[in-house]
Amino acid sequence: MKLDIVYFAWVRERIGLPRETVETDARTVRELVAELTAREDRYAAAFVDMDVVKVAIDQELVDLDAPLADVREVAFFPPMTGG
Amino acid sequence: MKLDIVYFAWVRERIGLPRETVETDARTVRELVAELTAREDRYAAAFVDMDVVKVAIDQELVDLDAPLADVREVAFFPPMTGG
Amino acid sequence: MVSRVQEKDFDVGHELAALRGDRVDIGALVNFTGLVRDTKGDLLALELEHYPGMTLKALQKIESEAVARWDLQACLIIHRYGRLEPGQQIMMVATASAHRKAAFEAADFLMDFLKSRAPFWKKEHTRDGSDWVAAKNADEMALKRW
Amino acid sequence: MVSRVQEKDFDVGHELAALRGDRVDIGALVNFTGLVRDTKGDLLALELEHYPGMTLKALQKIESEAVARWDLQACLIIHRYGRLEPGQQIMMVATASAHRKAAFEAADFLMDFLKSRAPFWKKEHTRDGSDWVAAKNADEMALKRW
Repeated sequence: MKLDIVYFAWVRERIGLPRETVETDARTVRELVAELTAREDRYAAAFVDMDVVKVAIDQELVDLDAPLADVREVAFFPPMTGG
Repeated sequence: MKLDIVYFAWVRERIGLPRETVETDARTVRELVAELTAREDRYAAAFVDMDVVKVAIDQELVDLDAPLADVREVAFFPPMTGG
Repeated sequence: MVSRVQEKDFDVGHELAALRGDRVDIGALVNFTGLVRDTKGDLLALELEHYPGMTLKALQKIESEAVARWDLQACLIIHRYGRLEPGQQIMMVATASAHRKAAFEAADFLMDFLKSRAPFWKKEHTRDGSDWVAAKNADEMALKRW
Repeated sequence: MVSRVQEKDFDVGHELAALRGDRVDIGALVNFTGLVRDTKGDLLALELEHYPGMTLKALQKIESEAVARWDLQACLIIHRYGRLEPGQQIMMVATASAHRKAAFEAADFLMDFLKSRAPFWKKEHTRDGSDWVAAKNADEMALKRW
């Protein structure tokens, strides 16, 4: 399936782009992270410690085991620092 | 001695004036209240429940046993309701 | 010490801007504004009486206490007196600190002490008559938090 | 729901006046303004990035939660993004209630959730370089208060 992925803050900087569309068979966020990490070093650098990377699916925060079926957009970013 | 007394809110309304100078030998606020209460009904009406009347001496909150020596101004008023 | 008592209205935005000035050491600015509320739809006006000789002294004492307890860059109390109509501003406090927690706590503290220790009294004029607002026991109790 | 995200500055006084309108059922108005603070005297600018598709959704969720938990007459969040210099305004929240306690608590709650649940990230540009502001563990812990 095709999936839009967006990146923010230092996750975006490590991966080197703000947005991309990937072709993947990953069933969960965790599988997607593993797939990208295996693909290129810049993903491995961004995802080296998933304890400090947050994930949103279709603009809602989820955990790594969230399923990707029927998902349009996945976002990866550091803990928020607004306010 | 001569003492300036000021009254506020319903204490002022019951006594019927905002400020007066009295000649008194009272040594404490408590004695002053007793003296005024004995003098006229309007004081008795204002001081009927001293649990709900606050006292300030020279603009500082005090209790009924505060001494009146060297005092310039005594104030009587209800609990504050600002803010 | 910039606190003041006045009959005329105040402009919150203007006061906050003056408090900030061009300082760059303030991270958090908290403001509380108290307004005349018409609870039952029968309020004509609120009349605020104060004890002129004591009011500023009391406000400055409350301010000093807040400044001693929290790391504040600035702190301000403005309280009005006179006749106020529903919806109008009664008073404001503002606290500025490097950190959010200090600014929030100090503003809350200022309000608690202002309510029970500053010499202001409110009288309500309603369609059915006039009466002094009674002090709430909860307001006196609130002081024990600090 | 009147919360918004914007690059341009906002006028706190104007926002509070708009929130109040001519209502007479508001007794307490609390405002928090967050400012760019130059801690060490070396800050050139703060850069605020956000996730446009998610930001408003997140703010509205936080607002709904506050409105469900406290008796609020009105509530507002404004958050800026882009490049901000020391002393400039980053964001504000405002809460209006009949009572002081609700207004204070709801504003504090909004800030706690905004800090850890709204998709904003701060990057500091200093004379010595640039780095992302790290999230504080205390901010995440603060959510457990509610």
